[in-house]
Amino acid sequence: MRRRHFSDRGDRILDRNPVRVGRYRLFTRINHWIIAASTILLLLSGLAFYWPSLFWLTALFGGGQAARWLHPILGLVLAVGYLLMFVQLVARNIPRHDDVVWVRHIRDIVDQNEDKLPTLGKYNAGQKFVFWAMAGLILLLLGTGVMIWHQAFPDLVPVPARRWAVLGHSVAAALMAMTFVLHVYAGIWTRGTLSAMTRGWVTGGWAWRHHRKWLKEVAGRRD
Amino acid sequence: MTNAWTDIKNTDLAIVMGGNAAEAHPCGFKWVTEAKANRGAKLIVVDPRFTRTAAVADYYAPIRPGSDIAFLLGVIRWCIANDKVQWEYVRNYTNATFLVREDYGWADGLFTGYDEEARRYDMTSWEYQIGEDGFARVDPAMTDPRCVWNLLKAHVEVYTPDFVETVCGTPKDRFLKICEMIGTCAAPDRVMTSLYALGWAQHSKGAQNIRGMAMLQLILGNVGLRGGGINALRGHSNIQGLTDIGLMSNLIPGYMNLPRDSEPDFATYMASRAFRPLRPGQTSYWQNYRKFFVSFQKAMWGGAATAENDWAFDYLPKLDIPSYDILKMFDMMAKGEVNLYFCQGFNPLMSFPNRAKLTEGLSKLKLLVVMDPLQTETAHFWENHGAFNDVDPAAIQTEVLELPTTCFAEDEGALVNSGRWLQWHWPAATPPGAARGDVWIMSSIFRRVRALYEAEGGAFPDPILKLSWDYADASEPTPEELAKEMNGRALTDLADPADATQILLAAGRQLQTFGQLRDDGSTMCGCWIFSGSWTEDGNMMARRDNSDPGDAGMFLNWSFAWPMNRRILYNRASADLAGKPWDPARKLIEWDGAKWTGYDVPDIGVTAKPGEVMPFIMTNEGVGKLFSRKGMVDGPFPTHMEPFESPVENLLNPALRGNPAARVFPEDLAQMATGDEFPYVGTSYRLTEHFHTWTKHNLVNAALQPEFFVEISEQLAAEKGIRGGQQVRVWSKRGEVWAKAVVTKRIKPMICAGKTVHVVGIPLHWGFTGVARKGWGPNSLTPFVGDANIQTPEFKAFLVNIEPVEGGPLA
Amino acid sequence: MNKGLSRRSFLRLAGAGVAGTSLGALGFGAAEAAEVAHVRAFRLTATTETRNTCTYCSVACGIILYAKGDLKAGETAELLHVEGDADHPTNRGTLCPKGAALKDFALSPTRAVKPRYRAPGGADWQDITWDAAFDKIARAIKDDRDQNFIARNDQGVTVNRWLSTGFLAASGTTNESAWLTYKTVRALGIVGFDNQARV
Amino acid sequence: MTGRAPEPVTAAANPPVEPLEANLGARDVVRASAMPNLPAPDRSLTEVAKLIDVSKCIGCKACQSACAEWNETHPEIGVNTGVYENPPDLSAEMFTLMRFTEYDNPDTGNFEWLIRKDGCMHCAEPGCLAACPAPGAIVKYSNGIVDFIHENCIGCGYCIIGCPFDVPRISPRDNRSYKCTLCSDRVAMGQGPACAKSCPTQAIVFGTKAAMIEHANDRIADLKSRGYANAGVYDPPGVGGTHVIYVLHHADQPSLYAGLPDDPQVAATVSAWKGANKTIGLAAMGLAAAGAVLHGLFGRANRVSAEDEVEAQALVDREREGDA
Repeated sequence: MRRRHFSDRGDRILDRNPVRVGRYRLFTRINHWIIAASTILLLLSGLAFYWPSLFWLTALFGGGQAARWLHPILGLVLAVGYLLMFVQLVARNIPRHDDVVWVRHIRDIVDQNEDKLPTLGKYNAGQKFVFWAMAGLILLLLGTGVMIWHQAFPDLVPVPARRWAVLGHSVAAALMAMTFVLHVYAGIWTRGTLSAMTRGWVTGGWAWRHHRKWLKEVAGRRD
Repeated sequence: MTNAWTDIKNTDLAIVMGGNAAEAHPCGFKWVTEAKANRGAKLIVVDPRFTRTAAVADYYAPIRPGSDIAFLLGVIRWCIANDKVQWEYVRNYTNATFLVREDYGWADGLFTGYDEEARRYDMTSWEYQIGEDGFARVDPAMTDPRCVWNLLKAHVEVYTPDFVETVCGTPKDRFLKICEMIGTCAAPDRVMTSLYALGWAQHSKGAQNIRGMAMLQLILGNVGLRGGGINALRGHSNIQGLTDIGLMSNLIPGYMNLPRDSEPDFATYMASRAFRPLRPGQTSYWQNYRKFFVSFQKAMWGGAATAENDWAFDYLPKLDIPSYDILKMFDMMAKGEVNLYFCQGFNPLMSFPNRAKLTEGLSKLKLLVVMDPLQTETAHFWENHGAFNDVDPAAIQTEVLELPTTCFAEDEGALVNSGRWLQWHWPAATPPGAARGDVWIMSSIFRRVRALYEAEGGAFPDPILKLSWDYADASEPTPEELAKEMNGRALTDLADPADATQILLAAGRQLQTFGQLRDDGSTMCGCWIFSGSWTEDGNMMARRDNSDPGDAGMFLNWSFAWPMNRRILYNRASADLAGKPWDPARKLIEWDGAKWTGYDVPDIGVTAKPGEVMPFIMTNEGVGKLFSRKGMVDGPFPTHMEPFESPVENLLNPALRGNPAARVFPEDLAQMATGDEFPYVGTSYRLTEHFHTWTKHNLVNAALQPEFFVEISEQLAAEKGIRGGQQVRVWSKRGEVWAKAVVTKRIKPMICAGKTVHVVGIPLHWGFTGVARKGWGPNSLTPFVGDANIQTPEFKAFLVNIEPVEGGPLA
Repeated sequence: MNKGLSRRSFLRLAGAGVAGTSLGALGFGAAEAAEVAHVRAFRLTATTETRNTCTYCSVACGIILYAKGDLKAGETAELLHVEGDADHPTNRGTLCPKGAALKDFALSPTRAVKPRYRAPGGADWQDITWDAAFDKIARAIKDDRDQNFIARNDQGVTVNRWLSTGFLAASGTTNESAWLTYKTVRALGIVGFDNQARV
Repeated sequence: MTGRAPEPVTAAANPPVEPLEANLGARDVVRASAMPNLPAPDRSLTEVAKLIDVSKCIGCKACQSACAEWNETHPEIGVNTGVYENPPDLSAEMFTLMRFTEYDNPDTGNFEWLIRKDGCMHCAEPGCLAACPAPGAIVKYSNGIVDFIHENCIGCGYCIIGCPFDVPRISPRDNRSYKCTLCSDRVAMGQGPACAKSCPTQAIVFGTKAAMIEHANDRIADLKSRGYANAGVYDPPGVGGTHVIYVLHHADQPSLYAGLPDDPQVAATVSAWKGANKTIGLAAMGLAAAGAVLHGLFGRANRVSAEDEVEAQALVDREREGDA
């Protein structure tokens, strides 16, 4: 068996005419959407605590008290979900030299001159950024969140530490929200991406255009 | 209290010694705070522990438990040596000038007349020189070496500051600073008040501790004045009332006494009681004893008390010993000599010393009847609660009845406070469950007993069958009926002795004052000192006019104070010999040329001329007693005595142990320890969060102080390896307890007679019933001995040992 | 009487101004009305007040008992609250930590609420009626007194005392019940009689 | 209703039993948590204050007892941990607590037992209110009382984070935050707080803030005459002053008294969190979202072209064949 560099084990050429490439298996997709859902709910409830005029969002959860106890539980769901995701995706998200070149040409991406860029494996540097940013921010949010999770850990850390924690939590949350926007927008702007997480496959053209090395490796694989 | 709570605001200096007013009487202590805030008064605290009273004191000094007499006599010595004496007061208002018999004396810690075998003094020599006129001889110049003043000077000579430091452990500089502060109050316009409680009383020489302060107050001229006096801060809400009504072994209401075996008939009984004055022209109020007594007998037995049967004199029991107080009764119980015992709102198992002996006694009863609003340890003494009450129920044959009673919120009547105010209260709540009032319970029991005697006859039934029971509802007399009975009323029309045609009080009318009592059976009165409390004008105890003319703190129209609504006892002494107030700013009463007027009810005949009748009308002398003559069984002056259990010997006489005149039962003496076996001084006390063993039944107070603890110094803790919050075992020769340790800077080791003395503080609020955590009281440890005069147990100074414990009963 | 006040009254806090934020302007709408800003309804409204004296120490603070129901009117009354009487000259409304919690004393879970009997050697209480308890006590008194009453001492002096039964009286009780207790105890010839004056 | 309750002037009065209209309510709220643009009330009550004179305090805990009784809380029956503090700390069932400090005064050689009643200080600039995310869960009335409206409380614990005095506590029973209300219900009826009414030595007094400052100055003069040169009032400016103020014998060292903050402020972290961070964070999020939306609307989507598909198919075919 050839060593894989740019693809994951489950990635498959599903059809050759037209080409459809399996990108995410069902488990990964469910995992993703759990993360997505918990992130959205966390954002909504978090924003309610964060900004007074959004407090009405707590009504979505059955009121302030419910939002308050749900938020950290959702946080745990997100953290566990992301941990699973992390294990699945980390290998293809290790930064490589290509990523540096890619980032240097970030304008060309926006201008859709992808020909000027190096061909890529399963993920581009932007995706890898989202992956690592999310990982770091979730870790930070988890840590600080536990410190201010009063109901479960009322006396875990002294009040001054909690003050730092709540500040860190809110900064991290804002950054995560922005990362989230970036991720969602990139997924929409880059047409053809969404199906990877909905149906699990992308078209060959999409793969050719954005992740040619990945496509090449998947196509060449016999395992 | 000679004075009232509200009067404390008038003081210049409050000394809290032998008590802990801020913790035990916070709302009364308020008036010390007021005096401090409003007139710059100072507060001194002398206590083995730095208490919460000390926390707000201007000056604090430590003292070894049980050494107060040395301290007080040291202050008296200092005052005399430094001319801090209110001379005019001392000369005129005390017995300083009285000459004492030549054969009176003191040596080696003992007064003349001591019988070691009997542990008793023959008091014959403690007497004045009586002149041929029958009056005591006096020397107004106070030069005669036999005058009380010179005897006192000689008596206190040994109590130098060094002696005080050696005995009391009080640093000399602190002692001298306190002497100076106290000394300022010898000035006629400066007044000190003494606030004390069981910290002085609960010693084998408790009464002498208090006398020490009373003498000091007389020397400073502070008795009878606003902001002065000698103030016993009494514990229970109606302890004063129960004492007034004589619910003690030897008392008859109004501080009269039961007859003794040596007084077989009424005439003999009266002969030794109607005290005649010892100085010409004086008013010894006890000359009226016969009126009080006959009226009392009429209240008890009505028509059955007649002149012919000496007013039913024989219906009263006689005493063969001074008293069958509770210590004596429990001693008899332990010997199997008691069959029935009633505890009405009293929890002796947690209140009296040597709990093991108490349990033994209760276990030998046939029947124990407990009437209480709470489930007391006494009622449950037969229950096994592990280490907390380690008994075998099967081995205890005592029958027990637990009868639920009402509490304050559900009953009506009067309580007498420490300042002798009789205050009426009204019920607000329905009693819980089957709880009933004490009056109904006692009536029900008595009426059943009476019915049995009616039906069956029996031992001397007359006092039972003929007991006056003149109530509308015989099954439950009303508070109003009972209060009126105590106040007294005319049984026949009372004619004016000066003019027989004038009726002073018609038959059936309530007495206005005890001055209307007669000794011919024409008046009845349950408690003469309460006369005036429920008159024809109604219930004086329910009065609620809180106006205070002159801002004097007297409140004469608020409730009723005995005697005669007087708020400060001996208030005649607030004015000089001519009747002018010592301090015009502190006017209480003054002579206006024809009569006494002022803010308080004069404690003297309203028209008794100044200079003729002396201020202390309850004494035979008419003056305050520096030398107590035959009033105290353990000496006419206080003298330093060690506690029965003491880490040091009596420096005056190493052969003496405890109070040489105190009654101590042989079995108990055998259980007294020495400092070699038990090196640390235990002392018991109350905490402000709790009231005795009551409030541990109360959720809030149980939360404020949940668990039994003992307090020790950091030094003792280090020596013993005890950490704060750790479990310790404390034991004495009589028992052991387990407690949490509170290690504190508030208790510091003292050096006494060259030895380091450590104090172990043991609060008294826990037991094995209630809602707080189970614990013990100091009474598991304390010795079974009481004061020589009043039988208050020696709870404040005893010997213990202490050790840290892992995994004890509290773990 | 206003029974409504015995419950919490909810007063709406005006929601105006809440919408004036940037996101509010973006059309997320006025915040859900922050519904209440209220002060707890006053607990003592429409209760019965009764003057009483603290049952603990001898300062004898004036207290006011607040009850639901009026005992004087023959109603069942339940103690709700106890507070110091500001008119009282001694305490002027103040109370110590015991006095302030007097209600919890009256309502203690470990109050004695029914007569109970413990038989010799018994391990448990048994319920007993008042009548049966009194009969037992009266019989015990009669028998013991008849057996142990001392009419005369060794010298032949009439002493009329009864030593084998003792009585401890309550210094938390009223003068009036103390007087009735005194009468009955002394009439029986009991001298083993005492109260808490020594402790 | 038989009339309007008066404004309270002192703690020493007997509570009314007749129905009176409360003299404190929603219309007196000047600030409320998470409601930044509250309209100003149409009347302004006199500022009140509770003065705690530490030098008069005997540590009897009557205030704790009266507080529990009035507020019908049930402090736990704990254990003795070697100190007098019981319950061991403030809790949702114990709004006030005596804290005891044993102090050997190095200047005088005297031992001092410093006893301080701890509890809500009713800050003019309440950190709890600033931190609270629930609209109307914490309000400040024009008389200075800071009160928790439990119906609005979500139990997040941010008030604990915001408080410079470590006072609020979340109840494990109902997950709502509790603290001293300064007996707002009593004040509304013209009464002083239960603790002040009960305080045996009147170490706790209650009245208008001006009167309390005046009273404090009298007390300070008395203390100075007794040798406490540094006696003073504790009304910390860092939180805009408080409506619970202390008289301290050692006002130069507040932290002697069981860690009373020497110079309490709403913590910089809390200010940052509730201030710049909130604005910047939301702005950044908003900009990101708005940017994405705008770019989405006006930008050209990155689409896969038909050539891409062809190339892909060619590549796959090539790879597969190459292997074969």
